[in-house]
Amino acid sequence: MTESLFFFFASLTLLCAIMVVISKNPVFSVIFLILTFFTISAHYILLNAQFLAAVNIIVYAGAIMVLFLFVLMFINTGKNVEGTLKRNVLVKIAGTVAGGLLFTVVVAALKDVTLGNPDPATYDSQVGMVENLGKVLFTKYMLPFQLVAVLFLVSMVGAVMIGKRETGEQNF
Amino acid sequence: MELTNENVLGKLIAQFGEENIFDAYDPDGIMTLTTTRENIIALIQYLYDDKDLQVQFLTTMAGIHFPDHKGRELCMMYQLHSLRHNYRLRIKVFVPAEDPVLPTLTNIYAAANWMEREAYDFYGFIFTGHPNLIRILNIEEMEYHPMLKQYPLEDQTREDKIDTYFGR
Amino acid sequence: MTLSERMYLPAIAQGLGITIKHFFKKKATINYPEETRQRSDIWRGLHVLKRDENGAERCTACGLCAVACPAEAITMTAGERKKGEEHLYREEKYAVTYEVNMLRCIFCGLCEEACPKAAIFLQDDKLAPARYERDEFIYGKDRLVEPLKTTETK
Amino acid sequence: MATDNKTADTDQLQEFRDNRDLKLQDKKNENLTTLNLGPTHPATHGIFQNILQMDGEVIMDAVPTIGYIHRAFEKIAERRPFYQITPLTDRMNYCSSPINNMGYHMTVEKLLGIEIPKRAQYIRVIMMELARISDHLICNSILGVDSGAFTGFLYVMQEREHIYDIYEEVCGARLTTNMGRIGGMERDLSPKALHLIGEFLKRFPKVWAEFEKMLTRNRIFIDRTVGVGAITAERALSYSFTGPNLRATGVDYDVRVMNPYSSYGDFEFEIPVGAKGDTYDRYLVRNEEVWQSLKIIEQAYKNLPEGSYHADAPHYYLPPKQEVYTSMEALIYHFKIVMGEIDAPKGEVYHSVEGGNGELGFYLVSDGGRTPYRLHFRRPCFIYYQAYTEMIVGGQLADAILTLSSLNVIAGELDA
Amino acid sequence: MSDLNKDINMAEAPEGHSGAGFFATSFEKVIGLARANSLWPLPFATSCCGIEFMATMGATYDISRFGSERPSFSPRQADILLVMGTIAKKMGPVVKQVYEQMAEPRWVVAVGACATSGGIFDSYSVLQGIDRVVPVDVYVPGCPPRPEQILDGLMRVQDLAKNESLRRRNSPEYQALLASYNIK
Amino acid sequence: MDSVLLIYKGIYILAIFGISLLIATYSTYFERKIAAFIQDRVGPNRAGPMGLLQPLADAGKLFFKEEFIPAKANKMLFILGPGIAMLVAAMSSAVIPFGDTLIIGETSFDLIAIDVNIGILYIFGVVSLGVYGLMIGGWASNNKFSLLGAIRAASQNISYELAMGLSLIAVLMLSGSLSLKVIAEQQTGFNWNIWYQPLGFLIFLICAFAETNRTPFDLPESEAELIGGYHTEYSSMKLGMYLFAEYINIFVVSAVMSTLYFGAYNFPFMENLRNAFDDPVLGNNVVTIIGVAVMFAKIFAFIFFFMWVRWTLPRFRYDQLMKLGWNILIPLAILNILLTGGGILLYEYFTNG
Repeated sequence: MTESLFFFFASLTLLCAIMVVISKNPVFSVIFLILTFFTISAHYILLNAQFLAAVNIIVYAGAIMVLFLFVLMFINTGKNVEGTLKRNVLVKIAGTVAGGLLFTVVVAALKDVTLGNPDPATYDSQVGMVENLGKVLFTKYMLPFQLVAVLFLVSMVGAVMIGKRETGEQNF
Repeated sequence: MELTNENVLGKLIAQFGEENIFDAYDPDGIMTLTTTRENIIALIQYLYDDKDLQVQFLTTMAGIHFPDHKGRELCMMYQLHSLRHNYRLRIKVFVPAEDPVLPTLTNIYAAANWMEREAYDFYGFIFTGHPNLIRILNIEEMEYHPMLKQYPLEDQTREDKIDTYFGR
Repeated sequence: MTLSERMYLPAIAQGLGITIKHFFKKKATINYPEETRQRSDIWRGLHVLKRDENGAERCTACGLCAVACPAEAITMTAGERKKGEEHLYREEKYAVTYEVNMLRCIFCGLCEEACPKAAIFLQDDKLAPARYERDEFIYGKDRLVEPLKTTETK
Repeated sequence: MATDNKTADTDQLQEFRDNRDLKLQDKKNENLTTLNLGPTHPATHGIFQNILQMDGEVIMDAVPTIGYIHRAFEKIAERRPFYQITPLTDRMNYCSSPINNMGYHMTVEKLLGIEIPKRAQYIRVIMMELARISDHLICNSILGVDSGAFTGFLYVMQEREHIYDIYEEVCGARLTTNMGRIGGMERDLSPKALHLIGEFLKRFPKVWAEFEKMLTRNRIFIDRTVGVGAITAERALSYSFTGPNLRATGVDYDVRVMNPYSSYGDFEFEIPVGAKGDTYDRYLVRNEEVWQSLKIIEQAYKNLPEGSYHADAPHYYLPPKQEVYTSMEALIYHFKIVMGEIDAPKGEVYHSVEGGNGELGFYLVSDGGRTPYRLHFRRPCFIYYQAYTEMIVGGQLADAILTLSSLNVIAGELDA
Repeated sequence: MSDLNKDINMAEAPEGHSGAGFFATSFEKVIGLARANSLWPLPFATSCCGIEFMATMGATYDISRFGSERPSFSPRQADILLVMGTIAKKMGPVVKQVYEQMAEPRWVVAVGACATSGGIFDSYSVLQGIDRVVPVDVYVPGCPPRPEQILDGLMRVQDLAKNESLRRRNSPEYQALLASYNIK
Repeated sequence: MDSVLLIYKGIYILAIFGISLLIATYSTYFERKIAAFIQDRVGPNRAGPMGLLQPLADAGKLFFKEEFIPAKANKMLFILGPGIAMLVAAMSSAVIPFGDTLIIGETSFDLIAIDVNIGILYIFGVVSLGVYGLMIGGWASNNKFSLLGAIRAASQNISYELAMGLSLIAVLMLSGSLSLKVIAEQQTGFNWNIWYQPLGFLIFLICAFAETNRTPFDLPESEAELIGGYHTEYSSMKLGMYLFAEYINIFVVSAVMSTLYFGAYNFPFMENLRNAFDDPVLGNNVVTIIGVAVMFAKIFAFIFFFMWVRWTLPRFRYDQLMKLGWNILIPLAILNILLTGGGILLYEYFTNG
């Protein structure tokens, strides 16, 4: 069951990812990207990492992609984007070369990989749960976590300040 | 200075001369005088700038058509108001129907913009120097100026009126 | 703005208070068509051509109402009263046809005011009804003249 | 009064202006979108079109088009006898028809030289002030509707129904009143009408206070309106603003005081003025004017003099119906007046009244015929609307809509 | 609550054969009833009649009793086009355009003297009745009509809606009507 | 999971879905009635007794109205938009605990569809997706008003999600769990979170208004400015779905607020009531059933509040709305987190010595 689900989601992920690239309309690209995030979240759930799945959706699908779409809508107003991309020979050659290189790298990387076989006896199914995640973050990765937290706070304060400046008042 | 019709008229005649300020009378307590189109802007500007008068409010502008007055068929009436002294006066300019050209007032009063467009629309006055002299109320395609007396109230060419019963 | 006004909430609470007060208030709605609103006695409603106390039509087709009508909604043709029609028409002249175009009519009441014979009235208790066809709005004498019996009761 | 310290802070206005200037500097940004506002946009109430050049939500330029309900009032007026023009004036500013009616009647009376008895004048004052109230009611409550608060509108609409009841009792119609005649009123105030006015005076202040409570000090509303669509006194005068919109900029010009007509001199009232000429000031000025109108009505209602309700002018004023039926002389006058053959003198008059929206002027040229030779209406809305572009540029779309409602531009008057 | 409703005519249940737990009626009638009780108006208010429409929406007359209080200013969502006020020649094409944008089923009510016939404004600039540009279903006379009359007009439209075939817009008569107005 | 529970879950999910649809349908009716009552009117009263069939009439009409796809619109996305809005709205009620457990025989039935341990995040994630429906629909209509509405919706939702999330964190700090079920269970009796988190609740409430696009935050569809915003071009049932989604969202948000801050199905003196019965099973079931009623009463109270506010307040302007979100609510929410953290520290300091 799990395995077939995995293959289903994996193929769906790949399909959506390919559609992101080959869609002519950027809005469709964004929508397929969102679908890709969903399928990836499905993978997380299969891995019993519900927290990551939810956060993935909230952050990527719920916020970042909204911004993408937002920007696209602004650019796209009334204009037909399809066909404006120039497809001359040089672009095609560059694309082929880059794609080939990427393929080589992936093959090279995967050549030596052996699939890990988790031992069912010692496998902890709760590893992806919120509690464990929290414990790891607050013990092993305490310093980076705190640094990131400070970074986020700074950026949020910055955002608020930027918002304030627009009103014409002087800040600082 | 208390503004009365007499002293204002005296002041204006002293400034512009008898030949440019004429036909002054007051039909309803508001002094009405006539000037020429060469002097109209200068006159209104003078009224605007003068420290004693301060006539700085354009109440309204109205065209009038007198088909029987040969050579001066079209009349433009400017009604001005001095808010400081609560004094109103009315200035008329007559122009011939075949040459309905007047200088624009938009440089003194912003309000004159649409009033002049309306006068153009209704009577066909041409205001030289007007920034955007196009029809305002009627459709652009209209071929005549409907307020001229020779045109009937109803559009003669139209076919959309089917009430055969009515009309005097 | 005072501090409390700056905080949004007091004014919002006040507004909410007012609206909830109205929530429980008696409703002002009149359930038309089951109930009708009281109209004033001089309301200018649908036209009627009056009869006199003997049941004869008052209108003499003088045409003043048509002249007074700013919308030009009234037309009539006058006719001479024949012998034996005295009980039908009050004066020697009468309106053979009398038509009001209810679509054009603006119910200004000038016709009523112009009538020297107290013949045309805008009644307060009837309104011109909505209809489907344009032709139905030419009200002829058949619909304008007051029915006979109401004169006695009124 | 709008000038007291109750008004919102001036720094908010300054902020708005700075902001606008800042944004206008970016005007070189070529990425403007064109937005067609109207002619059937819900916020345009009547019908006018604005083609806006927008940068995001900010309006960079606006091209107004009007004339969508041009009805040729002035031309029709040249073809109708004097008394048939009253119904036309109803339909100009239909929110305050009685003021238009009375204004026109006073103009003709001025031409004919008729003196109106005090009682008729007082009745006129009551009716005109009621009309002003109903005009301001609509304007201010629609301002609420356009800012999203629908409910206050329905509260005051109920009061407007009561004003309509009074109209109905006086003239027999609700909206297009055709009230009064040349030479006075068409009938005296009935006891029921007097009773209704008394009731109205008692009930209305509560409703209006409630309406004010809902909006005036609500910060959302203040934020939406302060600094929005502001115009300076100089520009407003240059645009020939009058009425509440001019008074909101701080100029205390009111025809009722400057050129008192219809015994306005007898009454005690104040002219509220604003300071900044923005939407909020216009709203406050109108609110306060409603209170002042109430004061005037109260005085006129209390001191309503005895006497005739029309002038003694048999040549112009229709004789009583009863006399028409009986006396030959009255019948002749009746015919002459209805046929429009009154002996109007040659001449020209200008008369203006303080309409719901500002100085409503009538310029009447008579050549002695049965119809006016030329009747020009000075329509305040026509004048306001041309300043609209200047007032909304630099603001946001939402500002433009509130500015329009607070200017109270009524299409029927705008397009004539 | 109950006393508010005591004198109100309910929308009548469609005629059908009612038996024990059995109620058959033609589907069209049900939909017709639904349509009749949910007529969203597009108030095309240009002048005075628009003010009376406000009164109709107001508490005293309350058009919402008929399920029509949601004014749809977007023509796509509206069911009846209420043309209220003078339509000048300049405005005529706009009315037509709005009508074309409306989704079927659509009805048009011409409210007031100006919209129905031009009324007092028999002048060069005013369209003498909107039935010159769009097909009108119901005429409401008056200048302006009282709110009662506007509600009357609305009830006439309800009658139309109740008795109309679902496939009205496919009928050849309707197509011919639209074609006569030059509406695609 | 044994088959009884599986079948039960299926039935329960369907029931919850049905209930949310029903509530959304009748919300339209109550909205109209409440609006009418607030405005001294009587509201719809001619379709059925007291107008109760009004929503059905609307639905019937919308179903049989002409489908209209604007000529230049992107057809697929145009249809997709309302679909997404509806789907997302309907998905979100799955993790809300509408009641405690019912015990029938040996089996106990949880009155919650899916008790995931990240319930709050689930709702948060799903609700944040709702904006796609509006954005895609608004964009695909190829109408400038719709586009403006879509853009407003997007920026508004993103901005207010932040403050909403931050205000939630304070609740999570108190409860120590992401599961709505756990959070509900913690607030037994009268021990509701609102007493500890008044500021947080206020922020959440405001953000809830913004997330559901209700007045005073109904900018995406403001009638006066945008003629309906993103749904300007929609007719027939596609419009109906947008309107529907809005009401389902209100229902869900009300349920979430009752769960998070107003003790979900808990009510005062419930323990006393439970102990008053001799039979613990019966006591439990009675309390549960009353609890469900209490939960729905709270939800309806919130729905009523939403409508009450809608018919009272004017709406914000776009920039003011953003300012409120970023400059006021977010700092307040951060402050609330700090206060909550401090409070917890103090409490622990005093209780543990």
